[in-house]
Amino acid sequence: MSDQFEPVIVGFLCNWCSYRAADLAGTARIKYAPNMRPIRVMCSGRVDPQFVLTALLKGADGVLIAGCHPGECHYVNGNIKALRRFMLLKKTLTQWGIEDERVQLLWASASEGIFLAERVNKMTEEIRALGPLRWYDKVLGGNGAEPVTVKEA
Amino acid sequence: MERITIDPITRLEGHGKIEIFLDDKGNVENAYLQIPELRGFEQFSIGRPAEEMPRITNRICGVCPEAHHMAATKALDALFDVEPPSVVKKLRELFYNSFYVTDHTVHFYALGGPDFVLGPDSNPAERNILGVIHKVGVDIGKQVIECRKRNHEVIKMLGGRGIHPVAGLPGGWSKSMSEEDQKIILEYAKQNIDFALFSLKLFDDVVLANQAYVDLIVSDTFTHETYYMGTVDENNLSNFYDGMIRVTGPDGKEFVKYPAKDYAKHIAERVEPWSYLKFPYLKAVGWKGFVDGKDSGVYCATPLSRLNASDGFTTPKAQEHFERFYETLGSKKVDGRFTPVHHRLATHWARLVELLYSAERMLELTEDPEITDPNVRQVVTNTPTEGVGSVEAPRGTLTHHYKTDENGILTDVNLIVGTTNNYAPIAMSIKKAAVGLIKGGEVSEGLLNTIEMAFRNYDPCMSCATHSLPGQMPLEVQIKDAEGNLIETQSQYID
Amino acid sequence: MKKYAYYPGCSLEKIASSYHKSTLETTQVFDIDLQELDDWNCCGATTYFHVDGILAHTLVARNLALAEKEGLDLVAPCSACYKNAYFTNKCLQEDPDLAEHINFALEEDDLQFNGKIEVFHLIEVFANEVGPEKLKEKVTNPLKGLNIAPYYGCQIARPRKNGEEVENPQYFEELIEATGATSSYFPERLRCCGGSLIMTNRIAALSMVRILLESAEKNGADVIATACPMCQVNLECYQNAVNEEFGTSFHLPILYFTQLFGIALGISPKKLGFGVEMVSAKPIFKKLLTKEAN
Amino acid sequence: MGAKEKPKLAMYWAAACGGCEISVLNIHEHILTVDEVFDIAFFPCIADFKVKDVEGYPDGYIDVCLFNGAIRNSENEEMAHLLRKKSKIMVAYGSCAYEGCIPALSNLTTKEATFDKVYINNPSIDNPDKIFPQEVTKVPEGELTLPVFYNTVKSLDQVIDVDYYLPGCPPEPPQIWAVLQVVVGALLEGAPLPPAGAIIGAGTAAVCDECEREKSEKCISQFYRPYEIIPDPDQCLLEQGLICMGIATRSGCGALCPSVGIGCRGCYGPPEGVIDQGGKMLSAIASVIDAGDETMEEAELEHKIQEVIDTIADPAGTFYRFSMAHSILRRVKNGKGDK
Amino acid sequence: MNDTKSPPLQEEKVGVYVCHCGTNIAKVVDVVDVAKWAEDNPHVAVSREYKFMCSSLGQELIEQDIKEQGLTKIVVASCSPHMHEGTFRTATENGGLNPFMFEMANIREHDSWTTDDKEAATLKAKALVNGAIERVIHHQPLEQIPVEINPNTLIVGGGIAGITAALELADGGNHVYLVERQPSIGGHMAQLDKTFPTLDCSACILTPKMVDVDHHPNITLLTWSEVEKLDGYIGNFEVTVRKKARYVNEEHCTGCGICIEKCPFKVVDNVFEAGLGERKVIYRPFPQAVPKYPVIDKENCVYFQKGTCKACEKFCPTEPNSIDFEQQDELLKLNVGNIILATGYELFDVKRIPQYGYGQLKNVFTSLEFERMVNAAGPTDGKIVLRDKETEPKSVAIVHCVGSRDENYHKYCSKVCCMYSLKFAHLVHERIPDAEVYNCYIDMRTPGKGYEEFYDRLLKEGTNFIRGKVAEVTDSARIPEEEGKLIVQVEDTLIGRQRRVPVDMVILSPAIEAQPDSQEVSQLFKMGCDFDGFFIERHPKLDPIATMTAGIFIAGACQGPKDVPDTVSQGAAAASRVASLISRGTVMMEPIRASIDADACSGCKICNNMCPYNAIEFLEEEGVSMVVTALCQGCGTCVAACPSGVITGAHFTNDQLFSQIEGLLWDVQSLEPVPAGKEE
Repeated sequence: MSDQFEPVIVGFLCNWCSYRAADLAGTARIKYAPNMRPIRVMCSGRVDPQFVLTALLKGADGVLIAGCHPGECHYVNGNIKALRRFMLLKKTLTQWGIEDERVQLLWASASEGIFLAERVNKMTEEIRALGPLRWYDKVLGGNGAEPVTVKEA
Repeated sequence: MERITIDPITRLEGHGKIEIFLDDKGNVENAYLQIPELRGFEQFSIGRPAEEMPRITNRICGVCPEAHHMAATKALDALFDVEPPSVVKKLRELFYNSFYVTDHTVHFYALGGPDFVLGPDSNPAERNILGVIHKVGVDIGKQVIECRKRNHEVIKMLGGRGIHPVAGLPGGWSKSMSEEDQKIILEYAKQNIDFALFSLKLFDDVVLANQAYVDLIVSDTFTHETYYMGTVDENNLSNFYDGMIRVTGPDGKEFVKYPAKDYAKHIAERVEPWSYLKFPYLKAVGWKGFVDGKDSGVYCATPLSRLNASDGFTTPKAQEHFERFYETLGSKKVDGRFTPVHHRLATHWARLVELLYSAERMLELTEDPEITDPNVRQVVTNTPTEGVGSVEAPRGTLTHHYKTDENGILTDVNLIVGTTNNYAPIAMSIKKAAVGLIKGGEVSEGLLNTIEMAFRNYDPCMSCATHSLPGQMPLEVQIKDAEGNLIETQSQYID
Repeated sequence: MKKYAYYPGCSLEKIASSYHKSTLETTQVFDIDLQELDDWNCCGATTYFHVDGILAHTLVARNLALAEKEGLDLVAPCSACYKNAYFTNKCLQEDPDLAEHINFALEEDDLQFNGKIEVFHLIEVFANEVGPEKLKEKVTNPLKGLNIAPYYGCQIARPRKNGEEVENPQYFEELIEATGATSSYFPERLRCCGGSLIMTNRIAALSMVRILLESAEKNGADVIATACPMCQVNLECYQNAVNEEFGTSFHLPILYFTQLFGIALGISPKKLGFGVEMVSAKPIFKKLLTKEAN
Repeated sequence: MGAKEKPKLAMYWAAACGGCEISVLNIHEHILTVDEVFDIAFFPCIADFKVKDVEGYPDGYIDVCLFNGAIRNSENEEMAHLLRKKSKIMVAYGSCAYEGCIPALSNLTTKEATFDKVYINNPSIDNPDKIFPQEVTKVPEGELTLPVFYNTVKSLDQVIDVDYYLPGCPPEPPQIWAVLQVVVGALLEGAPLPPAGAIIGAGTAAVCDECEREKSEKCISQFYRPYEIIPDPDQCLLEQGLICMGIATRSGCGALCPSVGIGCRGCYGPPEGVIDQGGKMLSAIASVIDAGDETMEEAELEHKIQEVIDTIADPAGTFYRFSMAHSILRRVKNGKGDK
Repeated sequence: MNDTKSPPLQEEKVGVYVCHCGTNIAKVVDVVDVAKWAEDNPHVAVSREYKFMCSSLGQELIEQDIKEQGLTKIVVASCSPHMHEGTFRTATENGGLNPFMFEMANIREHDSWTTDDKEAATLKAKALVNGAIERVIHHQPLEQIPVEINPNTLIVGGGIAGITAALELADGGNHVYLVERQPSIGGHMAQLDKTFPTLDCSACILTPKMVDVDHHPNITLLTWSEVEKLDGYIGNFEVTVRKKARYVNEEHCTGCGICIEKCPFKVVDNVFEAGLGERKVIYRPFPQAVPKYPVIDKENCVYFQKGTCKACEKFCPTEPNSIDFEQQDELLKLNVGNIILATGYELFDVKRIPQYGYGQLKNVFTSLEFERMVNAAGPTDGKIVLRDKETEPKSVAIVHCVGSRDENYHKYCSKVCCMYSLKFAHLVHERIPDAEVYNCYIDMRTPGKGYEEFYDRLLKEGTNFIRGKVAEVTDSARIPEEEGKLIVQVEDTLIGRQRRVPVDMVILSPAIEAQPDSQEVSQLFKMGCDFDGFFIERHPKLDPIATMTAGIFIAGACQGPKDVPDTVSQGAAAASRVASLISRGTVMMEPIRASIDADACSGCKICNNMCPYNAIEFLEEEGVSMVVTALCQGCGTCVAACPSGVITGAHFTNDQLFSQIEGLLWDVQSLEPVPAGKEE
């Protein structure tokens, strides 16, 4: 890796479509940014906003949620619920001052390995352009998070 | 140069800090009262939905959340340009007066009273509510606790919660009063009146009957000739919930009377780099520093101020005691109005007169047949823009001012709260006390207690003032010699 | 009111003035404001691109840049103009280097291409902005009983746009039906009219024209509606030539769709530029009148 | 230090409103019992002890310290450290100490913005020279100092270790009394204390558990502001489109607000098993948005959902009304929160 | 911060195994480094790298370490869990641990195969491994859930796939419900004349099987019926079937056919005869139809429309009369353990390509029309004629790939067209020896037993092959020879020239399409279907028969274009899959299920309408919600929704996921500053 900033993206991939799409991308030897670190969930509907927030707190520069296309969800409509949560989360994160590009949702069917790879590349570049998030250092740090020493009586 | 620090900060509760500087002769050169905290409600309320303000701003102060809740709710009426149905106004005022009863009771017995009941120079460790109970008998203690209990019950009944009520809505009140509630409250109101009369009697017996106390009250140390502010109805009679804001001068003449929404035309706030708290003053007169008199914009907003600013009360018993108050303190009637009383310690008495008024007003309102009307809500459709709401908080005129976008999301918030009004007068009282009592570096024994009393009559609530602090104002005076070695420490508590 | 930058192109200035008139008349009815591009230049026509691509692109890009300056999407009634504009717009949007290269030239003129605007053919405006429903509402004089052959020509459908059924577009038919007329079956509707071949290989071009006329006539069309001055010329002006060449006897009016729509919308034929036809349009009016009569 | 010594009780406020003290007074006559059972070691509100005394105490001298108020400035933090040292059991008392409470809404904005609003951009201000309060000020007679105003409001457990949490803004008197009884039981009869880190004086389920309103499966197609509708008196408020945090808030208050027709705002903090109250709230509420289904085009789908979401005003300030300081991210990246 | 995270119960000893996968992983990821690095994790007791973890030796390695080192948790960093999760769970179990004490890190498909940047790949591998370690610590032992299998099977679709599957199962002694939408089973194959490449008569080989189905004691045949609702799960499905009214009483009807004979009204038969022929209003699709009972076409029946006629009733010889105008649709509830979908295909509507002129140019035919035409039992008694029903074509052009391999319609190859187009060519030669036949193809695709040979045979028979996609079919002649002919405009890419081929007849070979309602059907059966509408198989290579929904299998063209042999073998395969499940009696289901802590549930009813399988019940008296484990499919959307965090998703618990997130970010999370006083 060169000296340029390498974003770290946590990816929540649903077991049936997007995880398999990532598998396919691999099997097809499609080269794409190694910045996304996948976590397998059974359905994008399992992704609890708390996971996204935790990832951001713990140092991720971005979070990707990927599920089956609407109408193709293995669990009928888990992905629709994921979408609803995602959209409300976005509204909240905007108030948080967290840029849109940092948290993204995409639909990738098991056959869309290339598409997934492209999106990961795109997202990586977008976040690279934004620069690191690194919550502890850049947001909490320097905000009085540093301890004050106890004055001896 | 010697420097006296009345400074709880590095030690403790430190929600107020006094610095007294002496000149080479050891006389007071200057004294500063610093308020070292701020929570910034004005800023973090921006972006919130306006209708949430009654539930956000009551967290400014847990001592008088009802006041903020009410000011905020009234600001919403104005913001959404809705006229609450008369039953709603009555419910709110009833709720509010019940709160007045507890608040004044607590102050007199738990905080103010001890000085008089136990004597100014009694052992500080004894000088608290429990001390009072021991002195005048446990049944009074019980009565005080009872009084708090029943009125907090009323507050919960009407406001939804005992502390930090939630019932206020633009143009409405979330809960109507049931016939059962009415019966109970009726009973309580009567008890409150008895309790108020009893308290006034107690004041007579313990204070007025004691010449030493009376002298103390009228002594120059505790006298400031400032402007006075209070809310009055169309007949210039005192009202806590609603009315016009009236300011009278040191001479007792009406200086100005204006609706709350014009507050900014008349009041300005000054910033000093050494305190987080701002200093309001009368714009028309201007800021002349920490001095009293006709030419200084400094004004005062306390029970005493309200009496001075009004022509009396709407309820018979309270009115009776109102007149007695002025006659006793040697005030004359000049074209129909009593000349103002400037003795700060008289505030305690004024507070009891208000206690009686609140109790009477409660009864009036509860007896009103309309009070149980269930129609306490209305759907609001107007586009919100800007609104000011104000009430008389026990510690002074409280003003909330909101601006919103067309969706009712706050874009600007300004708050001028009770005690803030009195920041300058308090500072002055301190300096006056210090100057009067520190001579040639000699700190008289009475210093602390006097300063304490100079303070306490204002019943300053720094939580309100800083939108940050609880009522407690601890004071610790350290007397250091030229080398700064600690030679003596005394301390007292002031609410 | 929807506003577009209007690029008439050279033909509409003179030979296709009836197209020009009828266009302005009909669009007015639907509150569409066609604001003629100030100081527009040639579109490169059908040949320039094959002579010098870069220069051709530059030529077209200038028009696009002018429209961009107005902040308006560009509308061209001539299929050739449209195709060139659409083509260049797409190429430049997709090839920033090319765009940069050309912008360098445009700077001379204080112009810049940023690919901010869209390019439409006039008929697309009718198909999408207006649409059959709105058209139908405004029809005061339905073209009942008239069989109109919808002639798209070869350039509207190319290059392909995403999603659109290039091989089987239907919007022209739908619009025609909306005027109350019948859109007659016309399998050759996407076939080339011979275009500029008429200059270089006359016979080939004429035979192409013939195919169109034949097909239209065989399927009972009273008139062919065109959306392009070049097609119109080839089909109308060379009808006699075709007859001489192949011993046929075509006598088929060739009109701009805007002219036909205009009639349906109750606009006076004069305003629509009628009266300069080489193949008379009278039979059509007769047919309509007789229909009204009974 | 006789064997019969009573346990020592302390109560202190940091950046608080005093409501917690009042809540203690609101156990009414029981206050006398407290007075009997405990020696008050430090309780500014009702007794006269000084910090000097506290500093004088040996470490762990205080048996129970009820600490309320958030950590807003350096001085609050110093006091927290001191009392931690002197106390056996440290209780984060009330919402401020537990999770930041209303003052922590300040974490949606910045110190700079706050100063600007309070001291400059303000309708009644008179501050032509743009003076801000300074940590150190030179005055003719000498120097005056003020404590450091933090940019981020912190919960107590973010600066010291906390043994128990007593949620509520303020805690409800019956709950307080219950807790005091447990503590007394433990200190006097040696009854077992709850496990360290436990949340006491509250339930484990959500407020709905205590709420009388009738609940049915939730499908919400529009949200209303409290003044936009007059809710049905018996039906669940959330189902009627009024934001009510009850579903994502720990029980214990007795569902006071919903019972008077006002939506819960979550002052008791998240229920057991939830870290981020706001995050969970938005997850739940978004889950039951009744718009869009799998048969729709993606664009239409998003549009439909967006329409409903647009009717939710200020999610951050509402879902995190009390828990901002203790939420996962704790504060906003920049001042966007007030936009 | 994760104050809800329960610390691992006892001291965990994790074994980490990093696989080289030959060079697949090792050439990009520094596996040695990763394994070494993993040792530093306090929970890790053993960390090894090995050439092939999935090899028996690799697995033994794990088993040994568990036994000898007393490992409590296992992490294998290798390929995708979809590849080998099962393998390593077994190894873990053989070692004596619960199989779920295992977690996999996918450092091949998700890492080594996707980048050449060794450093980055190794870093990512570490992250993935660390995530897996932190996660596995919180794994709980789980037991697979056994489910009883109901031995009855539902087969949807009575084409050759469905028929084969039904017979296979029934012969094995299992009961089968065969549901067919049309009045008769047989499907498309029944419409065909000959089957390539052997050219044996389609009917001759199909009819016997149809009859077997009809008489089979183990088969309940439900024609003229459709599945309306599906509840339940593998082993215990409840299916609701609508049996449409036939207006003929099947109990009394003998199928003598007199009613059909006597019915005075004819309509064009667009279904079976592809519009070429006619049928009566009360009809049997074709003579050998199974079942033999006719059906009344209500829309066209004069009695139903006008109230008079009843000819069929009058002439019905049975006693009591078999015609029943009052008959109503019936709703049947069937309980089955497995389901096979064999819903077949539809043909592409060639009208969508107007330049081929179908519908406008009368002598343009579709392949199905031609099939019927050449069928001896068809409308022309097997004579190849133009629309006028008499003229024999002297020249025929067959257009391949109509709607297939075409960006504008279907990108895919329909697989069978080449072969049947060749078959057509042969049949033309056979019946009209002097006819010229042109096959216009893009590529000739003949992979299959005897297929290429058949192509070769056609070459010899003198068919003209033109390699090129037909641009248009028109009747506008340019030269006298073209007059009155259909001209096929095509670029012959082999000679690189545009050709205009004048012919008498054009046959279009349309693409094979999924059934128009396959979308709804896949919803109904809670399984996926791709953009083209074909059902998605569980794995494109390793399991083209099962679907993502346990207990539901697919066979035939509903999964993708297929010829008869492929279809038959898939039908049989599906049957055997079901049979093995039945004989096993129970299935083990992944224990990935949600559960609700009843004590902590507040009964807020957020979760209740989350579940697509209605697995969440609200218990009124307790005032709490409960998960019906058997119905739960483990998606976890209720877990994410529950605002008080009382729903746990087994094997995907918050603990596990929070820890994995933290673990994954080991290199970027700077630890929270520890305030003074906190450490003491």
